[in-house]
This record gives sequence, C-alpha cells and structure tokens, in this order.
Amino acid sequence: MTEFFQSLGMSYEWAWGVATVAGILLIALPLMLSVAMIIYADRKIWAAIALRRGPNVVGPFGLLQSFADGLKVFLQETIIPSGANRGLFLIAPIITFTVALLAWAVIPFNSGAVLADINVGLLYILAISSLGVYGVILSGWASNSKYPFFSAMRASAQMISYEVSIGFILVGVVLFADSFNMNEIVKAQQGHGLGVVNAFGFNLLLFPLAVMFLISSLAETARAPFDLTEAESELVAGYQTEYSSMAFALFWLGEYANVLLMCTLNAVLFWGGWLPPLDIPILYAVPGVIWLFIKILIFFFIFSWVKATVPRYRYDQLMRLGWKIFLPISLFWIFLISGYLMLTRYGA
Amino acid sequence: MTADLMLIWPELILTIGGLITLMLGTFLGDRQVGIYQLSALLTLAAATAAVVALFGVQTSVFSGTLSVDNFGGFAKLLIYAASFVSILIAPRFFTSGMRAEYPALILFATLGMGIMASSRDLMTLYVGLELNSLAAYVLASFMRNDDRSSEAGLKYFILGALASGMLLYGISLLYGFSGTTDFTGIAKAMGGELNIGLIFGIVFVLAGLGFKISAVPFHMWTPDVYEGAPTPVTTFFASAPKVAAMAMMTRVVIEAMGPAVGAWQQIIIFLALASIILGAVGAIGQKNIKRLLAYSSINNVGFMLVGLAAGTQQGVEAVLTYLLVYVVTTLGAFLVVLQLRDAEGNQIESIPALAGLSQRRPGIAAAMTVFLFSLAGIPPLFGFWPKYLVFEAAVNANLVPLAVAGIVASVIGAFYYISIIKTMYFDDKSDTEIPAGGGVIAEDAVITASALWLSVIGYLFIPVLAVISASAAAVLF
Amino acid sequence: MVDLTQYLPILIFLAIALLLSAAFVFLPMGVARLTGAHQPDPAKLTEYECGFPAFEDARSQFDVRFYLVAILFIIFDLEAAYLFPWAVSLENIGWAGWATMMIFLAELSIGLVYAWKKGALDWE
Amino acid sequence: MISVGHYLAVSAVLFTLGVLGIFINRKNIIVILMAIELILLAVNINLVAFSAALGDLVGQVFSMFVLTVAAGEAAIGLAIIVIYFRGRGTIAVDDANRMKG
Amino acid sequence: MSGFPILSLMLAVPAIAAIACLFVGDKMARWVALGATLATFVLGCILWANFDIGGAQWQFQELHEGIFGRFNYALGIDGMALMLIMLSVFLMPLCILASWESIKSRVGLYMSMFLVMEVVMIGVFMAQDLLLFYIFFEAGLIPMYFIIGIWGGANRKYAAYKFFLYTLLGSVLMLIAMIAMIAEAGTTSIPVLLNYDFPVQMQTWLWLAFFASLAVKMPMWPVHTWLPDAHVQAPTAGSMILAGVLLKLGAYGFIRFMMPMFPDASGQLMWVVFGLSMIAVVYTSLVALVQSDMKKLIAYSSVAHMAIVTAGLFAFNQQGIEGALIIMLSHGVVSAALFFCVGVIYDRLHTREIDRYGGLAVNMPAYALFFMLFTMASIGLPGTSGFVGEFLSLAGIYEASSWVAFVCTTGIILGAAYMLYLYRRVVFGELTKDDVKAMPDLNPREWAVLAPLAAVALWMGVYPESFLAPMRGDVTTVVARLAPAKPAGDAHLAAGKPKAAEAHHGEAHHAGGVQ
Repeated sequence: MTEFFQSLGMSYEWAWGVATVAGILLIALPLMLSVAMIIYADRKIWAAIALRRGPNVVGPFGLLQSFADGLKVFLQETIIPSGANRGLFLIAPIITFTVALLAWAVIPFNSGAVLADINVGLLYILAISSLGVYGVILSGWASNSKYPFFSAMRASAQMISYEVSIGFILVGVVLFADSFNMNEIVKAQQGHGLGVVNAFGFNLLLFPLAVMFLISSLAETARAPFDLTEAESELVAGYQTEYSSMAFALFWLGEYANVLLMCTLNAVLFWGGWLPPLDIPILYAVPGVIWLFIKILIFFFIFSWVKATVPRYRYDQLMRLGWKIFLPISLFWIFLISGYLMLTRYGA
Repeated sequence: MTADLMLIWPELILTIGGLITLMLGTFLGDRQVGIYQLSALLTLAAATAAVVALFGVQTSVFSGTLSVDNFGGFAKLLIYAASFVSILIAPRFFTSGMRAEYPALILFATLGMGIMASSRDLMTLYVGLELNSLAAYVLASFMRNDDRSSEAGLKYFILGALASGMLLYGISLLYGFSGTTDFTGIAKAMGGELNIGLIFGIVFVLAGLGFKISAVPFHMWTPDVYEGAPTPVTTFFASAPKVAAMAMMTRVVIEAMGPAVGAWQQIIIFLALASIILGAVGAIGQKNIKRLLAYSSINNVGFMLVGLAAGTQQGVEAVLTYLLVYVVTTLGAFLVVLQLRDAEGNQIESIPALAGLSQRRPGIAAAMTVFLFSLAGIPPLFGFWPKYLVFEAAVNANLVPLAVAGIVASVIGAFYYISIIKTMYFDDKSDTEIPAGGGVIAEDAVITASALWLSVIGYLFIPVLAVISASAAAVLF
Repeated sequence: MVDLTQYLPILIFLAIALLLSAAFVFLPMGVARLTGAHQPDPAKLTEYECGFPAFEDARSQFDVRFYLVAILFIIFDLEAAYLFPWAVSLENIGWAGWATMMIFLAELSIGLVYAWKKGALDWE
Repeated sequence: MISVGHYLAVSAVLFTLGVLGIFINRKNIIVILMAIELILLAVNINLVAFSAALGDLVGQVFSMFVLTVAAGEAAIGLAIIVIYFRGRGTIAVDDANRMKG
Repeated sequence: MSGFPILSLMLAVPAIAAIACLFVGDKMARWVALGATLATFVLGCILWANFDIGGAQWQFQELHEGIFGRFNYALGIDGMALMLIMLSVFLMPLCILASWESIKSRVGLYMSMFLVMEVVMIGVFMAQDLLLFYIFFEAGLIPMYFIIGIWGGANRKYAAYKFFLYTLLGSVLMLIAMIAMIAEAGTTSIPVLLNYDFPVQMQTWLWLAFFASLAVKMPMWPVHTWLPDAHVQAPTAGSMILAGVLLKLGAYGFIRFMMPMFPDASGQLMWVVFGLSMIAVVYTSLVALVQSDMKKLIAYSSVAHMAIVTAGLFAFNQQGIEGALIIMLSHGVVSAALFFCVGVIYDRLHTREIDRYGGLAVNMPAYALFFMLFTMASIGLPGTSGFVGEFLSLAGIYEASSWVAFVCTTGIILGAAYMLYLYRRVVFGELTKDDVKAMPDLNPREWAVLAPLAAVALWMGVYPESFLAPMRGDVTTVVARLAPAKPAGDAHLAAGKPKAAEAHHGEAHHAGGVQ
C-alpha cells in the first residue's frame, strides 16, 4: 500500500504514514461494522434455535437493528453515579474498546496482509488481551456499586484463570510452528495434516488443544456458558450495571470485537487462517481473506450455538474446569508435544 | 551440560528432597510430623554428603555461572548444618502442629543459599538470593495467627524487597558498565579506570548485600524480624542466611570487585564499624532475648566485615572461621532460648524473666553463659579465636585504626552479654517458673556439644579449621 | 539497537483506537447536553441497589479467594514467560534444554498438586 | 536520538521514586508494594537498555528473571499482607508497630 | 624431673577439680577444692625444689607445636614466674579455707570458679606463647566476674560490671598490640620475642597499648577506680586472691613484656610511669587515710603499694626491680592476710565499718597479734617482708631519680599512718560495744589460714634470699636488656661502681626532665 501512495507522489515517510493510517482504518471501521452485524447475527441465531424470530423490524429482516440500537444509545444521557470515581468510570470502557481494537494489529488477513508484521505477534496478542482485564476491573471498581464490583471481581478472576491455560495451549502451537509470527504460524499449517490439510487442528496432538482453546476462548470472552459476570439473577448486568449511553455500548462493542478476535484466533492458530482448508492449488484461487472470513463465521456460529444450547456453569465449576482440568492437561500436552518434536523433528 | 548436572548434586538433592518433603506433607497430612521431618533431615544429610564428596573439586558449571569449589562447599556445609538444626528443633515449638511447609521452605531457602554461596555470576547470585528470600519471607510470617509473626514477615518482606531492588539496580549498573554479569569479566572491567557508573554499581550492590547481612545502616529489619518470627525460624535466620549472605558478599567483593579495592574498602570499613558500634549500643536496654540476639548478630556481622575489609586471603579465612564459630554459637544460644518455657509451655522471651535461671536450670544457664561469653569474644571461650583472626587480618592489611576502633567497640558489646549473665546468675529468682524437662535429647545434645566445643575444646580444632578455611579462601585469590 | 520501527503501526493504531473510543464516550455526553437528554437527578445518580439506599461502601471487603486466584495466576502465567522462548529455541538447545524445561515443568506440576491438595483451587 | 543515557535517567528517576515511595509513604502497605515494583521496573529498563546498547542478550534474559522474581515477590507480598490484615484489621504503615526497641 | 610435664599437671589438677566441683554436693565441693589446691601447692613445692637456680633461664619447658595451629602450647618458667606461681598456689588453699564457712550458697560453683581462677593465674605465669598468655590473662575475668557478682556484697553487680569492663577495655588494646608484634616478628614465642628488636617507632605504640592494659590490671592511678569497688564487694577470699595474685598480673606484664620487649619505649616513657606512680602513692594513701570501710582502706593501700612496684620496676636497675618483685610477693601475702583479717571480723559482725569495732585486743588477743604482724608488714617494719621490698626498690628508685624516691617514701610514711590509724581504731581502745564484746577469738580454721601467712611474711622479712635467689638471674637479664635504653639517674652514687659513675656523665639534664 505504501507503494501505491508513493506513486501518488508522496515521500516514503509520508506514504508509509498514510498507508498505515489507511490500513488501520481498513481494519477498525469494518471491524465495527462487523461487530454490529455480528450482534444481529447472534440474536438471529439464538432466536432461531429458540424457535423465535429475532430482530425483524428495523430494515429488511431486521438487518439494521444494531444500527438503530446504536443510534439510541448514542443519543442517551450518560449517567455517572454520584459515588463513582468519574475518571476511572469513563476510562474503563475506553480501555476495553481500545484493547479490543488493538489486538487486530497483528492478525494476518492474507499472506502478508497484516498491519504490523512483528516477530512476536502471538506474544503481542497475549499481552494485549490480558490488558482487557483492566477495563473490567476498573469499571467494577469505579462504579462503587456492589453488583458491578462483584461482577468485576468474578470476571477478572475468570479471565486470568483461563489466560493461564490459554498461555500453555499457545506454547503447544508455538512448538509446532516454531515461530511467534502470526503469518509464520499460518504458513506452518500448510499441508500439515497428511500433506493435504491446512490446519493444526487435524493433528491428533493438537486437536485436544484446539478444543481446549475454543472452550477457553468462550470463557475468556465471558460468553455463555461462562457468562457468570452477568448472571442476571445474581449480578444484574454485571460490571456494566451502572453504565449507560455509549459508554455502555462500548463494552458491548468491545466484547463482541473480542469474540470476533477469539474466533479469528481459533481460525488462525488451529485451522489454517487464510489458507484454504485443503492444500489443493485450485483452492488458492480464492483470496485468503475469504477463507479466513468463512472460518471466522463458522466459529462465530459455534459461539452462538453454544450460547443458545448449553446451560450456564456454576462459578466453582468454571474455576475447576480452568485450573483442575485445562491447566494440568495443557501442561502435560507441552510435555507430549515437545517430546514428540524432539523425537521426530529435532532429535538425534 | 549433563556433566554439569553431576557437579551440582547438593542442589539437585535439595530440590528433589524439598519437593518430596512438601508432597509427603501434602498427601500424608500435616499430622505426620515425624515422616516429613525425617525426609527433610535425610535430604540435608544427603546434600551434606554430596558437598563433602565434591570437596576439592574446583571448576565452574553452566557456562561459568556457578562455581563448584571449596569456598562454596565450606559455606554450604555451615548452611546445611544450620538448616538441619532449625528443622530438628521445630516440632517442639510448633506444638499446635507443624506444617510440612516449614521443612520444605527451609530446604528451598537452603537451596537458594547454596546457590548464593557458589554463584559467580550476578544472575545466578540474584536467583539464589531470591530463592532464599522468598522462602524466608514466608517463614517469617509462618505463624499465620500470630500478630507479631505476620508483622515480622511484612517488615522482612518490605525491606528485603527494597534490598533486592537496590542490589539489582547496582547489578544493572555493573552489567551495563562492564558489559557482563560474570565475576571474572566484571573484575576485568574493575581493573581499568573506574567510571562513575561502576562506582555507583559497587555502592548499590554493597548496600543491597549490606541489607542481607544486616549490617548497619541497613539493619533496621533485623530486631523486629528476629523478635516476631517463630523461634525456630529466628534460629534459622540468625545462622544460615548470615553465612550465605556473608559468603556471597565475600565472593562479590573479592572475585568481582577485587581489583577496585579502593572503591569498596572504605564502604566495608564503614559498615563494619557502624555495625559493631550500633549493634552493641542498640542491644543495651533490650528486654527481649531474641531482639538482643538480633543486635548481637548485627554486632558480629561487623566483626566479620572487619576481616573482609582486609581484602586479603587471610581476611577471608578469618571471615570463614568466624562464620563457623558464629553459627555454632548462635544455634546454641537460640536452642537455649527455645528451651525456656514457663509452666504452661509458653515461650519465655523476656530477659528479666531469666533472673535466677542459674538456680532453676543450671545446665541451661551454664550453656548460655558459654555462648554469651563466646559471642563477646572473651577467652578462653572459642569465640575469641575468630575475633582474633579478623583483627589479625585487619592489622596485617594495615588497617590498624579499624582494628583498634573495632576492638574497643567490642567492649560495649561485652557489656550487654554480661548483663544477661548477670540476670541469670546474680539476680534473685524471678516469679516466672521455668520448669526443667520436656527437653528433646537431640536439642540437649546439640546444646551440650556446641557449648563444649566453644569452651576450650574448640582450640584443638584450630589446625583443622585453618586448613579448611585456607583451602576455601584460596579459591578466591 | 533493535529495530523497533515495525512496532510503529501499533503505536499509531493505539493512538487512533484511543481517539476513537474516547470520542465514543465523550461525544454522546456532549450530544446529550445539546439534545436535552442530560437531566440528572439524585435518584438517577444513586447506585443500583434494588431500590434501597446503599448501607456501606460497596468496595469494603471481598472474598480472599480472589487474591488467591490472582497469586496463582501470577505464578503460573509467568512460567509461560519461560516456556515461550524455550518453545522457539528447542531446535538449538537440544535434549539438555528439553530436559531442563521438563524438570521445571515437573516442579511446576508439583506446585500445582500442592495447591490442589491444599484446596487452593477449590471454589465453594 | 535516544541514547542509553536517557534510559538511565528515566530509570534513575523511577528508582528514586520507588525508594522514596517506600520511605516517605506513611499510609498504605500496598503502596509500598507498588513502590517495590517501580524499583524493579527501573532495573528492568536499565537492563534492557544496556542489553540493547551492548548488543548482548544477557541483560534481557536477566530482566526475564527479574520479572519472574518480581511476580513471585508480589505474590508473597500480597499473601503476607492478607494474613497481616486478617490479624490486624488494617494495613496502615503506622500501625505496624507491635514490636519496638 | 626433666621431661615430666609438671607444669601441665599443675594446670590439670585444679582444672579437673573445677569441673568436678560443679557436679558434687556442697560439702564435697569444699573438700575437693581444698584437696586440689593443696595438691597443686605440693606440686609447686616440688617445682621449686627442682628449680635450678642459676641454671637455664627457662626451665620445665613444654612445647607442643601445632595443636592450636596458629599458636603453640608452650609452657615454661623462669625464676620470676616460679615465685609468682608459688604465691598463687600458696594462697589458693588459704582462700578455700577462708571461704569454708562464709560461703553457703552455690558452693560447688564457687569452688569451681576459684579453681578456674587458679588455673588461669598460674597459666599466665607459665605461658611461653603470646596468645596463650593472652588467653589466660583474659580468662581471669570470667571467674572473678562470677565471684564478685554472685557472692559479693550489696553493690556487687555494679562492682562486677566495673571490674569486667575496665579490665576488658584495657586488655583488648593489648591484643591489637600483640597482633602487630606477631605480624612483625613472625612468632608467638615469648622467649624469642623477648630478644626481638622492634622498630623504635613501633615500640612506642606497642608500649602504650600494653600499658593501657596492664595499668588497669595493676591498677595504676587514674584507672584504679575499679579496684576499691571490686574489693569492697568481693567476698573475703575473692579479695584475697584479687589483691594477692591478680594485681600482680599487671606488674608481671610490665617486667615480662613491656620492659624487655620494648626497652627503648620504656626508656622514653619512663616519666609516664614515674609520674603516675608518684601521684598514686601520695593520692591513694591520702584517700586511704579517710576511709571508713576497712576493705576499701586496704584496697587503696594496695594501689599505693603497686605504685611503688611500678616505680621500682622502671628504675631499670637490679635493686629496683628485685625490690619491686619482693614487694609483689610480700604484698601478695600481706594484703591477702589483711583482707582475711577483715574477713574474720566481718564474719562475726557483718560490717566493715571501722567505727563499729574497737578494743578487739581484749577479747581477741590472737587476732590482734596476727593483725598487728600484718599491719607492720604492710608498713614495712624491718624483719617483715614489707621492709625488704620497700628498701630495695626505694634504693633502686633513688638511683634513677631521687625525687621519685622522695615522693615514694612519703607514701610509705603515709602508709604507716593509715595502717596504724586503722589498727588503733579496730584493735585498741575501749571495748564498749556489746556485739563486739561477744566476738570469739580465732577458731582453728582461721588459725590455719593466718599462721602460714604469718610464717611466710616473717620468712620473707628475715631471709629474703630464698625468694630473691631464683629471680636474680632473670632480673639481671632484664636489666641488661634495658641498659642501652636506660636514662641516667640523678643520684650520684659514687661507691666505686664504674658503670653507674659513667652513666651520669654529662647526662644529668636528662634526669631533670624525668622529674
């Protein structure tokens, strides 16, 4: 893209700068758009499974429902509780949303189509996603209200618990890919399974990790069945209880952006990313970004499906799953994978 | 690298043993004191055997970050012995039930101290130090429901963390300005012209180490921690970490900063004199025996630093001998403190309550007298000998004023030691009953053995000590 | 020095994202004032408390187990910090490096077992 | 251009702030904990800056160790503060005075 | 006799007995202690009998290198040491007897401490290794601390502290000096060091360091203040041993170490010693005159006597040193006896106030007789031990400096005054007080203590050669060693002694500075 702007007569630095900003907007704006659509999709799927109709009034098939909601909250009054810590109260949604956007900087949409092709992309994702906790805990703390506070404590405990196992699971991926660069990780999946399947997920050693990662990403984003943070019967609306207007909407935006991110990560790390599912030349004719979107959508469907069908976990069950099942298994899997790699790839 | 693993047997044994001990306690339950205590003691015995077996080996492992030599071996033997005693005496103190974490933490701390004593790279030094410190923080606050214990842990933690922060800052400067964390490399850099960065590095490193050995003016934590921590833990703190920190300091000062004598000698001299004087002055008027022994340890560290200030092989030998005698004395003294219980079995820590102890418990009082006179360095008790050696080293290194000031200040120290003896022997019996009995044979044996050794018998060991300490000190030169 | 320019886009992204989200937060506040939607009253501004006025500071105390989770997280998450570099350099460090990390993981597992048996992982 | 000296200056400032935070703070022990982290942060800045300047990886490896230890320290510090708070009902610095002398 | 480790045996007997005393009952402890001290005394007599007067300077040497590594177990005695050892072993059984009845509590510990004291004292005199000497020298603090602190008078704790810290403070400086000496000379052997020539500059420092220690031990004015307290508070036997032997350690240190090892410094700093001695003689005698406490009075008199000893020693001539040595021995016997005399009546009336007594000659004639004998000996009446020493040392001092001799003589006159005044108030006068009237005369145990003391005091006065002969050679050696450093005296003794006559030629101004 830099070349394109250079051809318009800009100096390299300028061209680079404009290209970067353009790239960022190219990520951020469609992302927000997709979030709006995804919310709609979520509601539709959920309704369909529940044999309801879902949003169907605003626009054709209710497609504009999210935008209508957006406009509504935009025009609402922003209420800041009198006992709240104003600064922190307002910073919290900003953090949540910013972080949700930032992680996308290293996601490869196609071969080389990545905003910042840094060599430690995966670490970056981990780092950024763990910052999300701050938005949650600050909102709960700043609200000075019991339900948001308890919800925030729960949410952060839940998020960090699953982050531990996510960390270990990712080590398994890194071991196989031998790189932190997201692009490299995708490339490493080419022909991974039997020489034809472009996905780590088909590897018997990695499949359990893929499953655990999927479940962990549900927990990490506090999606059902792990949506303890907003268990309405107990905690009203979770840490967002006191929020209103766009500040409230930002949490939603951020949350769904994170859901999308998790779907993307599932796709990129285990299921070949922008690679076609099979390593067959003809499939490469389709642009990689299409493959990626298809995979993301499939995962999002799974997310929605789970939300609609699986009953909510109890908090102790949630913690037990994270600490007593995922953590030991992922630890053991590191041993397995590294041992396997030592024997096959690096040994002797 | 696999060969390297063969040379760190003591560390491996401690690691595995510590984990086994922890698991034994976890699976068998905290009630099975005998089992996990035995496992910890066996671990230490095995580690000691490993150190003895490695005596005479002189090499460095893991790309020169860890040294296997007699100096480290000597320090480790002392550390292991102190840890052994600390574990041995614990069950009787923790009457409500010892937890397996206690021996396990001691083992981990011991492991860290072993690494401290033999590291010849700032990185391993730091890791060892922290391994020790982290375990020690927990040990200090081991009695969760005791206010003083948790406060001790808190203070120890805060000041300890501050100390490691300062040490680290110094380390980062040393690394930056010498380009390496290896002692040999640093020494090379020190050999050249000292720039301001290196000097700052030296100062911060010494300050950090000063905290760890509780030298004045970095001693503030010592009395509180000694008083607040459970007595077996205090016993441990007063003995093993002193050895480790002192050995580490010696190694850093001699091996890494050796060529820059001018830069560190004055600091050490200052630390030494300040510790001797303030350690002695601070002890006067203390009413708690553990607190008093804390000041005594500060005081004694000052004397060790006198030997270190000399910066000669003789000085290092003196420091090592001093450490040995100090550990024996301190262990003995704390064991005596541990034996002091009133009729209900509560620990007695107040000095006035010791009044007339010589009539109630003549044996204990006599042993305590030996330990105290020995700490004061009064001949013919063996505590005199290491003091003589450090002052000899100082005089031979032309530090006569230091020696004179130090030895005169030692008289202040003698004052509070003899005042405890006064309480035990001259004062009328206090109201506090200190019934005899209930003693564990092992404890009595340790007390008796150390008291006998510290009376004139110790002098017969001077040739052996001289050989060992010389072979240990020679490593650094 | 390491070339850090590849991180520059991220920095720019950060700035834009912050700007965007700040705009989303503060713009409606202005809009609400213009449209007249901004009409705070004391009842509206109290915290949600099922209709009662709050008895005490909402942040007073919470379960110590949250601390425990935080502490466990710190410990276990940091091990990952060692695992990552190890994972990409497995080829260079060979069996010795592998064995070392396995020892480390074994110790870590023992820690986990300890925490497990002590009930630190239970949440009742 | 930013030189090592600049990093050193920043780190020195942070270090000083951390030390002052420990000694001047009379309010809350948690603040002390944070001050300690600040000190370690300063050290890490130093280490990484030197490491980059020297083209030597040791400093960065060291900073990994520092990070880990800092985390361990924070964990233990928090645990100690918790038991302290349980016994005392306060974490004010001035109240840590059960022992005097 | 050669080859038999009699010196070690003399150390071992009381040492073993000391341990034994801790574990036996009260009654038994007394007998063990008495037996052990008597056995040691017998060994001492054997030692004396076998001492070859005029033979080798060092006899009965025992040397075991290596068992202590850095220093040696080296024992050996010369004549001076022999005499002081004899003094110690002679006084010891008497001390035990003296405390036979008066000590009632913790007898085992008490006896043990006394036996340790004996080991330490004779160890000091036997040691031929600098560090061994120091260890013995310092070790004396511990038993004495206990003796004063446990069995002392009302103010015993203060006195014990003062004794301990004063003497410790002095000794540690000596230790630094010893370290420097060992570093310089490369040996710890005293016989070798005695002939080692230290650089003059260094000598001064070493001398001052030793002086700091020994002056406290002596004790010399102004660091004598611990002594009256210690004496007053100590039990009778403690005072006896303190005055009898412990004070001699300082003087022994002077003549064994400071003078022969640092002759130049001794010569230069002679005026310090003379000055302090003169002040001490007069000042402490005057202080003694106004004391109302008998023990304190005798304690001050000890300071005065020891001042004459130091002055005699620093006269640097045969008479002076010999005289000083005899005073040491005589004072050892006499002051011990005087303290015992005080103890005798203290046991009966439990007060040391002079005014509480009076007229004892009536109801305690034997006591009065003994008391008189020792008073006279203390004054220096011819025929008693005191005379010989004082005469000789004053003669020596006069040769060195007539002014010092004059002042010291004043002290002796004052001594006569306070001793006689004491005697008059206690023994003579009307027997008015009822409780004093009720006091019985000496019992057999007290007889057993006083009689040997009296015998020795008279023996020393009548035939001092028995005591002088073993020491003469050693004194000559010291004098020879000091000769190059000796300043000229101002006494123009012209009795055909060419050496002395030469010495004063043209150097009279030197002596002027001395005063």
